[in-house]
Amino acid sequence: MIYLIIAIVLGIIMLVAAVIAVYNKDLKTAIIAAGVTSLFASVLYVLLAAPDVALTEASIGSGLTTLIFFYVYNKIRRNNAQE
Amino acid sequence: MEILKIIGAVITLMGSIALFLGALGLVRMPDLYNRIQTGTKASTFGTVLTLLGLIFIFPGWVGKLFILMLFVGISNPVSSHVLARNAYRYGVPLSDKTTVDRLAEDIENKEVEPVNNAL
Amino acid sequence: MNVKNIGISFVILFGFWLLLNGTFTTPIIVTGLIVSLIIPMFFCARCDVFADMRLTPKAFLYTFIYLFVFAFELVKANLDVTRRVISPKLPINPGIVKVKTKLKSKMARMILANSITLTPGTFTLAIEKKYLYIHWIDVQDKDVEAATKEIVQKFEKYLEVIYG
Amino acid sequence: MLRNSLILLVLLGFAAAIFPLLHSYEAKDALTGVAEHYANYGKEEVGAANLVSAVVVTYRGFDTLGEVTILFLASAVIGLFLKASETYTKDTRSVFFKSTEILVTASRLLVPMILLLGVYIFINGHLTPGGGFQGGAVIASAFALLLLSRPQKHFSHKVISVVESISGISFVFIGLLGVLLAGGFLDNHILAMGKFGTLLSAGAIPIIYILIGLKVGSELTGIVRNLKESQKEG
Amino acid sequence: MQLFSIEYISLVVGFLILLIGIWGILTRKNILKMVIGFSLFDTGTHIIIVALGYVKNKTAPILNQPDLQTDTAHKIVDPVPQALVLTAIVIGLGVTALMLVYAMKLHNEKKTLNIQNYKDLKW
Amino acid sequence: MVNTVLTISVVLILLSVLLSLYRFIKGPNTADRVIAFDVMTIASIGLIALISYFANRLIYLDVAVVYGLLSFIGVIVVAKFLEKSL
Repeated sequence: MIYLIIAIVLGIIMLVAAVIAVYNKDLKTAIIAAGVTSLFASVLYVLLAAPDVALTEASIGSGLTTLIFFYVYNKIRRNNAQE
Repeated sequence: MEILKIIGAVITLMGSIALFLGALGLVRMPDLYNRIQTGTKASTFGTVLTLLGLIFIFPGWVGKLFILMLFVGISNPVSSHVLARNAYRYGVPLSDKTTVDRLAEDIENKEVEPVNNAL
Repeated sequence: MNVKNIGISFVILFGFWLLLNGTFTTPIIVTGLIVSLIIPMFFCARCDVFADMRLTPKAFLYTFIYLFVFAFELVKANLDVTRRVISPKLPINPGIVKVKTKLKSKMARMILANSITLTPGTFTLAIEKKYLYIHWIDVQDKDVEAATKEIVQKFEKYLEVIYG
Repeated sequence: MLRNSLILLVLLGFAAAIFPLLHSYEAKDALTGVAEHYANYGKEEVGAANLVSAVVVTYRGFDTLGEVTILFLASAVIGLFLKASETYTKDTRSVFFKSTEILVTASRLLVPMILLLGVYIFINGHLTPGGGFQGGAVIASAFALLLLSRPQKHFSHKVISVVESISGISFVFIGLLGVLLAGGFLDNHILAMGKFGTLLSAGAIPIIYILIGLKVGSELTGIVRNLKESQKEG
Repeated sequence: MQLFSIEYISLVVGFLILLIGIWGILTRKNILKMVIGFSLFDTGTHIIIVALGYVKNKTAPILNQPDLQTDTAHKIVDPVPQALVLTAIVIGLGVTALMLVYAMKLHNEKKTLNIQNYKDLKW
Repeated sequence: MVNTVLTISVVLILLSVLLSLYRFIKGPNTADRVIAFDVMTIASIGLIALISYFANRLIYLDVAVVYGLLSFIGVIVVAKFLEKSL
């Protein structure tokens, strides 16, 4: 029963974050929202008895992907500022 | 043994209440710095308390739970400090209720490195 | 090569390894010894985080006292924040004050800043040489000396003994 | 308008393709087919407590080899792209600010711990969740933290590529040893099986995972480092 | 009815995230936004595959406790989808990084991220 | 008894995640959103620990350890990006 509540709440949060990631005008917010989606996907994997996948998603999906996104965005921003 | 478990459950409950209050503070406070005050730190305290309660319930899990508490306890104040400092330099405004701002005075007097606009 | 630093790092990392594994068989201990010796040798050879830690019995005693003082402050301050968050009028009086610290060691300064940050009500906004700029949710004293006495000194007197 | 309706059509096509999956979904009560075989005989055949590791490393070893190759290619192409753009105008003005003192100290304290955590994750890949890929990602995060806290620091490209090449070659070499000494490519019976559930068990899986961990860690570190270096110019 | 079980909810959520991701790829004009849509698409697919391997009231396929070592097939969830997703996530990172660096190169050449300004391949 | 109390804790943690989601949606600027993100990750650590209590598996805690570590790096990346010193 408690699993069901957790799954429903996590699903709502992930859907909201995904919509923000697609629709928000601000690119920084969109990147962070994509990070939130994978963060809660990782909790959902723990719930679905897949700790291996959860570990991978937590370390790669939310950690390194966000880092790479921000590096690239920073580079693009700096190129724009030089114009 | 049963009594230990009940103590642990109560500590966990207190931790989750602290987490909830932290999130409530996050919603209610007027500006970023006050949100950091209540939000991240009350929730750090709440998580540490939750993990402490689990130690009472499962004494065999003490190793990993202790490491988790240590990690949360070291890394979270650092991250909120870095975020607050960089947000200040980025120019996030303070709320109207602020009474005194010594940092702005010192930046004005050139005692502290000013906000850098090198870009 | 800072032998003291590598030694303390080795002890901490080995303890960390044992806590992570949770069992004490021979292969685990041997692997842990090797790994926790290699990592400080390569990544901590020139850093000095533990270099000015004191290893006297008094320092150990003060570490425990410090932990207790810190836990007490943590609980007390959290109750205070709870009161502020719940009350409908939001009684806050925020401001940024400047305090002074005597500590020189980097590690001690980090622990001091983290302790100030973790006790709700105050957090470290910036740290510049011997001054810390602190965001205080309920400003009581705008003066440097008085604020130092209020915020810093309860932690500083223990840290001064543990680190130089 | 036409464009939007076309997009909607594509989405509806996708929905129609996946809807039968949702509609006809039935909950299982037990494993069937190949999964049942893995569950029942994995313990004797491979000897790894973590069945996911057994599937990744031994039963489906070729998939892992292909994946490592793809990651290597991605990392190499990124290196190529960013290297080619280094001929752009170099800027001597430092755009990096010093990090706050607390972050530097904390990173000095935390980086060895994170590295140890990464090593723990890939050495215990056959017993607890985790393995080479996750451990490598954690190690790359540790180096990323180092680069974040000290932006001026320069990382040697040579060490990264040497570690990567050595671990990659050893990985293929162990796979070939499996062909010579045991049943096939990447067979883990080239070493003694050991007692089930201890650190020294499951034959060659710990060694393979150490190699994969070092390789993935150095590749991801290489990607992060290349991106970081590309920030320095212009 | 099995509608309210965690695997069914996860299936629906993964499916919706996948659709949102495709919608983002197809409608957004900014290249980085399209890459974000791709990464959402990835996440959704992974959730669907893992949810298909779940078996009700069973535990993770890691046999470190003695009670799991007998009659294993009736006590654990399916390990194969998990192994597939494990490799897929790492490849996803490599592909995303490649796409991002390519977007960076494109921006270096054309000084814009808007997809509508790239007219080279339009006919 | 213990189960009931811990169920209430889970519900409270979920509520706090929802509250920080509200701040995430509303937050006037990026730094507020990062704070909401931080609170979400910290709450998720507690959530994973409680899930591992309900599933009675120690190994799930490994996920929480990695989680705690990586949220730290994410926050620092965004902070340094805001300060334009990445």
